[in-house]
Amino acid sequence: MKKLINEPSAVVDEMLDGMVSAHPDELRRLADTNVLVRNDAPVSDKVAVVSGGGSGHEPTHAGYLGPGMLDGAAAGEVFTSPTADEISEMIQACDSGKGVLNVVKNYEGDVMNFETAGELAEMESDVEVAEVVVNDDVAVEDSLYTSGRRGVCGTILVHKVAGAMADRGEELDEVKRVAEKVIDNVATMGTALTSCVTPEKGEPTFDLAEDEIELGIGIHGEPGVERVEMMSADEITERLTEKVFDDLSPSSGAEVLTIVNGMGGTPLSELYVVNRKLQSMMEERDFMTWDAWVGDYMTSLDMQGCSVTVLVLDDELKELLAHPAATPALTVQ
Amino acid sequence: MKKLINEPSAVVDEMLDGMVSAHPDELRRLADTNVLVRNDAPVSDKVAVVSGGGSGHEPTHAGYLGPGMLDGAAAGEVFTSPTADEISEMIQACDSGKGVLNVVKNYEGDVMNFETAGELAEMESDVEVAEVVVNDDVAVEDSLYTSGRRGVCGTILVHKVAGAMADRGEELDEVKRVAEKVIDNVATMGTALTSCVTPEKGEPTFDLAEDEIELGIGIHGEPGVERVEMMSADEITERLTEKVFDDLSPSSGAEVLTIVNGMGGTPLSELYVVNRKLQSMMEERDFMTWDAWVGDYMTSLDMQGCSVTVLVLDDELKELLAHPAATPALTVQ
Amino acid sequence: MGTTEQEAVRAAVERVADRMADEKEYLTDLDSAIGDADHGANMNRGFRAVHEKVSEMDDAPPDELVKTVGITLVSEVGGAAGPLYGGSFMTASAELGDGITAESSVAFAEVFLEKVKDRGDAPVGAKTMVDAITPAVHTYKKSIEEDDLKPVEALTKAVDACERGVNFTTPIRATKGRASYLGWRSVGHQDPGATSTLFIVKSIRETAVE
Amino acid sequence: MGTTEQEAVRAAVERVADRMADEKEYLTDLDSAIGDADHGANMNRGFRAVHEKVSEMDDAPPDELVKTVGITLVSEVGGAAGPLYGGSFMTASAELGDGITAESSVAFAEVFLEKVKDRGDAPVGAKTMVDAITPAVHTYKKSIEEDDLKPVEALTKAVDACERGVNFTTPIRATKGRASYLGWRSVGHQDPGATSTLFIVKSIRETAVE
Ligand SMILES: Nc1ncnc2c1ncn2[C@@H]1O[C@H](COP(=O)(O)OP(=O)(O)O)[C@@H](O)[C@H]1O
Ligand SMILES: Nc1ncnc2c1ncn2[C@@H]1O[C@H](COP(=O)(O)OP(=O)(O)O)[C@@H](O)[C@H]1O
Ligand SMILES: [Mg+2]
Ligand SMILES: [Mg+2]
Ligand SMILES: [Mg+2]
Ligand SMILES: [Mg+2]
Repeated sequence: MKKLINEPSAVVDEMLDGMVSAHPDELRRLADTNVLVRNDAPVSDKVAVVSGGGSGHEPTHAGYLGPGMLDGAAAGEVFTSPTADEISEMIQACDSGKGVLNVVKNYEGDVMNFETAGELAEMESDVEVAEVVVNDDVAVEDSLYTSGRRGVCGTILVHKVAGAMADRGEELDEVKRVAEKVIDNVATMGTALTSCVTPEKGEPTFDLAEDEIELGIGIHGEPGVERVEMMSADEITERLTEKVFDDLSPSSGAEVLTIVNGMGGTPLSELYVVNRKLQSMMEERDFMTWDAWVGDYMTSLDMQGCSVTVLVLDDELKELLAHPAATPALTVQ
Repeated sequence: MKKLINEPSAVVDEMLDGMVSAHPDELRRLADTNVLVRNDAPVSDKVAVVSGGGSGHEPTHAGYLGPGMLDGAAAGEVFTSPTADEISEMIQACDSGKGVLNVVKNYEGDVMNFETAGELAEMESDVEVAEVVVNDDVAVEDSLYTSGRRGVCGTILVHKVAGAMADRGEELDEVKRVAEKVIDNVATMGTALTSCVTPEKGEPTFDLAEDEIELGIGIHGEPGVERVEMMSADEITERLTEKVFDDLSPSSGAEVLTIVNGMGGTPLSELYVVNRKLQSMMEERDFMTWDAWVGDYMTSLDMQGCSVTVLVLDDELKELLAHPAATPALTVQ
Repeated sequence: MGTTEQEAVRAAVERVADRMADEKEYLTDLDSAIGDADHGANMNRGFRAVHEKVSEMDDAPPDELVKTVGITLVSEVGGAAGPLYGGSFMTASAELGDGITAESSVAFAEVFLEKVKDRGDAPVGAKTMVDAITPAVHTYKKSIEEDDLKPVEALTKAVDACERGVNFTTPIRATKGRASYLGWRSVGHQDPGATSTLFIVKSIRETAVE
Repeated sequence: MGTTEQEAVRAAVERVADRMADEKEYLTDLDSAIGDADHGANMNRGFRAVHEKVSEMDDAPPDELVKTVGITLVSEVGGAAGPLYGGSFMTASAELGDGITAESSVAFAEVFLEKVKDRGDAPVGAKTMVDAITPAVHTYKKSIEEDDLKPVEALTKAVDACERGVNFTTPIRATKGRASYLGWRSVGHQDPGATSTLFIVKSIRETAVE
């Protein structure tokens, strides 16, 4: 394993410092924590929208800090959720008195730590905390026999929409309502061509032969739900998108936002090849692409692969998606 | 090799289609060519700034099409410069009567094809064509015994500055003047931790052992100027940045823009680790970072590694860098 | 330096910390197969911090020490294991307020198990640490209360029980934790969290034997 | 279907195209070592297109055919090789206006060489195709003009000369083209462009022999 790092155990710390030094006017780090917040937090008279989770998904989470999106982002170790005490500090640092919405990706570690953090924060101050749990990954069956669907790339859209609603000055329950609307209407499915290599382990998390890929992966280097033979980009796109459509079953003529998300190690050129097929599938089925995002939004370190996300829109969501945002990783004008 | 592609020979064509379908309102493709232009080209009463080169450097070049940056981008095959006839079509499609500036990266293939194209264009219409050649790569000695320094990541800054000047309505010679000012004040040095894999060859261009890296690479998967033992991120950053400083020798207190550019396969987290060290070197030497960019701007497919770019600023350059730009890969508000 | 009970807690902590350092890669390998390859790093980071904290607490009573173990794990481990282990040590520590006796250790064990199940909402058979903690706690309680064994002997039985719990996780399908995402592909792999539980129980027994 | 001269040009083109297809990987491997691993793909793409274009041109005189070879290479190959080979075929084709004779072929060869040197600004010894073209052209000219050899014999000598030029590129340092970026590390590697020149000259000779 070769990585542009110093000590593996220092990666998160040094990355956060490097991020702040790239955006000194926009971001700051809470002392002695792995929490970054908007420099102007708490923003007065505004509901705060915060998130967090393991590191290794950059630009998620701190890349989405800024006007129109997140107020705070708590970073855990690589692929490990942040600890409850730091999440609690973040909540308190971002609260302007109007309450805080935690955007949590469904996975037990994050959920448990955010819950504990909410309790801590409410004990220590009188902040009002609400929470939404994103579970857009359609690879995993949502049944009694699993811990539910994972939260993956669709989370970015929750940040965007909830952040816009908060930016408009709306109340906590309204911000939560639109976040849940996104959660109800978004679905994602991903594939890995290669495993990622974590700094600590220094080796691939799983082995994939030259002619194999994993379908239905999460974002933590876990293997997916199925190992299949390597296919063409068009075939892969079909497999991913069909599953997403099955879940959402948008009606003909529906307006949607699509994301082709890179897992970190895949060149942008390949993501555009996938987008080409995705958009031709949209046309065939008579869905209207209102906006198409292509890039690295929610990654797994250096993994090669991608995910396809579809969000079914209504007028309110379109308005909120078009609301200005100015963050290191996403700008909407 | 596993890639999200269909036929290796179709990658460029399909990528361009996928790009247009992601930005249908902003970009269009000139029929039967690999040229993308701003949808509203030719923009009346404005000097056009165009560029191009081999593919495999995404988001370069077409990612920088849009108000405040490029009017046209000609894509060659992967790592192969575009052909003169297509460059010539681009020039003619973008000219509003105020002339066209070709931004060429120094490398004989590009230079020869752009020269031929300029001649063709001037033969076929009365477009006025000017050209600047970017050669920011300080890895290669500029001497009688080489074909000169390569044009690499600093090219983005030429696009930005020349594009802003054109957007202001200035004349061709003025647009060219500021482009040359950037070229005179920018330097870059890069490193590869791994080789890239081209779709056609399907294997690494060069072999690197687990404990070796290449210093002084270009952006075409060529080996660098030196193979050294793997080092820490801080050491690598020092090696790259020292060389850049040596070349520019900015005076103490100088204001600069820095770029930590990913080569395509390196996670953003690692680039931030590099930026941390870079910014602490800037402080030590008493240079003022006016802006720090971190991300994938000029890539080599899936190569892991990075480059460090420094541009020494004056008031005019700062103004032009701050001028609004709205392109798929870079937004300045 | 302090009572035997304080010493015992500190010794156990040191033993666990050493064990986690030794088994870091093994735990991470187990987590690679059905999780995200960090359980070894998580547990090692957590108990290294616990060891440091606890070494500095010269005069604290055993329940304070154990509470600190919990608080430190919560704020150092993260992930699923952090709140599960940490929260349970924190809550269960209250049972040791009057010292470590046969009875109080049983109470501690019971509350610990309860708290894990509460937080994680995992039943037995979900292929988690619950499958290792449950037999260990049940056997310990029964050995003390019904069989009148001494704590050391009961711990020996508990280790054996815990080991069976760990082995039991291998052939079953995960329905909780990251491994559940794998569905049937999780069958055939040993659960990392159950395994780290075994290392903890073993370390406690070894300390008690001394 | 056309004159012998037209046939000869078409046959040569087909032979070159076949050769480039066969040697695609070899050329790319050479370019991997000191360039960017695309020379095989470039030449193959270019001559496949040339072959198609030329096959469709039923009645064109030889100079038109050769000009088309050049234009097609310019618009299909890109890179350094595109304008160098393409531009030179285009310009030199004018020398064949009165048909392909011993004299006109010498003139063609001379203009071809001149044009490559002009465009690329590379002297002999810069480790480029110039090192292969120069000996081939010099030897061809001398064989015809001084030694009064027949074109086929002169071509055989030219192939031999060209081969020496190719071999000469290996032990020298590149000062032009991508390989120059490698500095001394380019020593010991054969130049891909010189090698593709040899394939072209060989194919022309083989066509002439038939
Ligand atoms: N809901 C749960 N209830 C009980 N134990 C759980 C639960 N979820 C996960 N675990 C345990 O946690 C272990 C994984 O811990 P760790 O790898 O540190 O955290 P993460 O899964 O967040 O990466 C699993 O092997 C399992 O034993
Ligand atoms: N300035 C030059 N003059 C003559 N030949 C050159 C020059 N630059 C490059 N070449 C030739 O072109 C060959 C490379 O061609 P190719 O790989 O197709 O283009 P690129 O270098 O653009 O990838 C080199 O091996 C060399 O023979
Ligand atoms: Mg984890
Ligand atoms: Mg090339
Ligand atoms: Mg884990
Ligand atoms: Mg080449």
